[in-house]
Amino acid sequence: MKILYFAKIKEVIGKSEDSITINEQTTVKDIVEKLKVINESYKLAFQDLKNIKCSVNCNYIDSFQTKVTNNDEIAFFPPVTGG
Amino acid sequence: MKILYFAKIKEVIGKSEDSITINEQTTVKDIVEKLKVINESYKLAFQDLKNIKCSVNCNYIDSFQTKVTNNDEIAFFPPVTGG
Amino acid sequence: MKIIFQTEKLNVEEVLKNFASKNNSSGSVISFLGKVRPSNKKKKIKTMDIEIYEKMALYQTKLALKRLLKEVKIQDYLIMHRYGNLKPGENIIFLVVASEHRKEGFIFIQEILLYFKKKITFWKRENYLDSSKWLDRQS
Amino acid sequence: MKIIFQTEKLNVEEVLKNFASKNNSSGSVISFLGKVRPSNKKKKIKTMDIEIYEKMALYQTKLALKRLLKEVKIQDYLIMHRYGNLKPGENIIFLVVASEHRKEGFIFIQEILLYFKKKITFWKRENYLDSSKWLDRQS
Repeated sequence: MKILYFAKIKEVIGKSEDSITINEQTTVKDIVEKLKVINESYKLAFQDLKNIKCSVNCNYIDSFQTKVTNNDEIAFFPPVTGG
Repeated sequence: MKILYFAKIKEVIGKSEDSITINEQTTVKDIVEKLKVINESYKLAFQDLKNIKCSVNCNYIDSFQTKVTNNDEIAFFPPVTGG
Repeated sequence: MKIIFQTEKLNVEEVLKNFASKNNSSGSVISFLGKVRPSNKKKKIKTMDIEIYEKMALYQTKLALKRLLKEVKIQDYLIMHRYGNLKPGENIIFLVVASEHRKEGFIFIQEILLYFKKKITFWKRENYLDSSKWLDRQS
Repeated sequence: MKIIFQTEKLNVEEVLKNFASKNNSSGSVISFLGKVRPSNKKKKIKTMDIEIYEKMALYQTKLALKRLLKEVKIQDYLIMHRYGNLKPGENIIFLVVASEHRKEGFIFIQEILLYFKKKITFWKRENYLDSSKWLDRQS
């Protein structure tokens, strides 16, 4: 599964994407927990989840309990500030 | 006193302005009555006063009872349709 | 900060270009362009005559601006309105406003348009193929 | 009916000219231009970086349009948003809408702007003389 990071989250983590393999029926929350143990940067990037938006295949998700599969493209980013 | 006509009122009357002399303390209503007796065109132009706007020196008047003097510029016209 | 009423065609792109570069430090530049439509209630419009009471139009526009600028903070504006005989597709009115933030710009431009609908002394007559009609306020 | 996200400068006058002449039969053409401001809370802005998640930005813009066009009847639109490294005074976003009447145009353009503030995946970072800051939603 492809995981993308943008803006401040990308900066804190220090990279723009990861590729990981998950079991079926994993929640986004599980993925976040998995990422947070990689190193301190990930931990810092994901410490305040309520300020992080997440999309699955370009759709905003309502809850981090949303389930995803290996074919999905997930992105984590701060609230948008375009326009 | 200068009296100006615009748009449909100008068309019905057949001219764009008149110059008349009035006594002090005349109301706009009195002027209209005076104009209406000139001929049938004026009578027709002023028959439906509630659809006629009037300005005195470029200010809209609230009532045809407004008093005017010989130095004033009066204009009669339909509601505006610019923009 | 200009008000221009003219019979010559409104060359809006040139105007916008100069306006935007002059107001280089504004965060928001909003423009409204109103044009003669090709038809009205399915009647084909051949031309449109726009009449002006120029002295009063200028006076009322300045009055409107005076009131509005007390309430809305903007950085620059340009108000252009054409009169005379126009063809379908030609520009009638062009408004541009520069402001720090977009909110004030949208309020300003929509309020100015309301003044043109209600107070500022222009009148439109549509000329069809075999008749013509002065527009009513609601058009 | 175009959506353009690009790193090249937005040449809005040329675009507006072509758009207006293409939509010659529209009564109303409204444009919004958003630019990089010279400062924010008195801090001088040296440059602004705009980041995009392009696939999602395009997808969300189309989604927004699909919803909006069900409710608002317009004739044509153009949506341009720049990304990359910009200087103060440079154009960030340019929206144009052609409609028969102005009301629909104002609704359309303000709604699209709201989508850009809330849903469409662009992020701005302001670079000051000795620091830089990702903007928060409310800015």
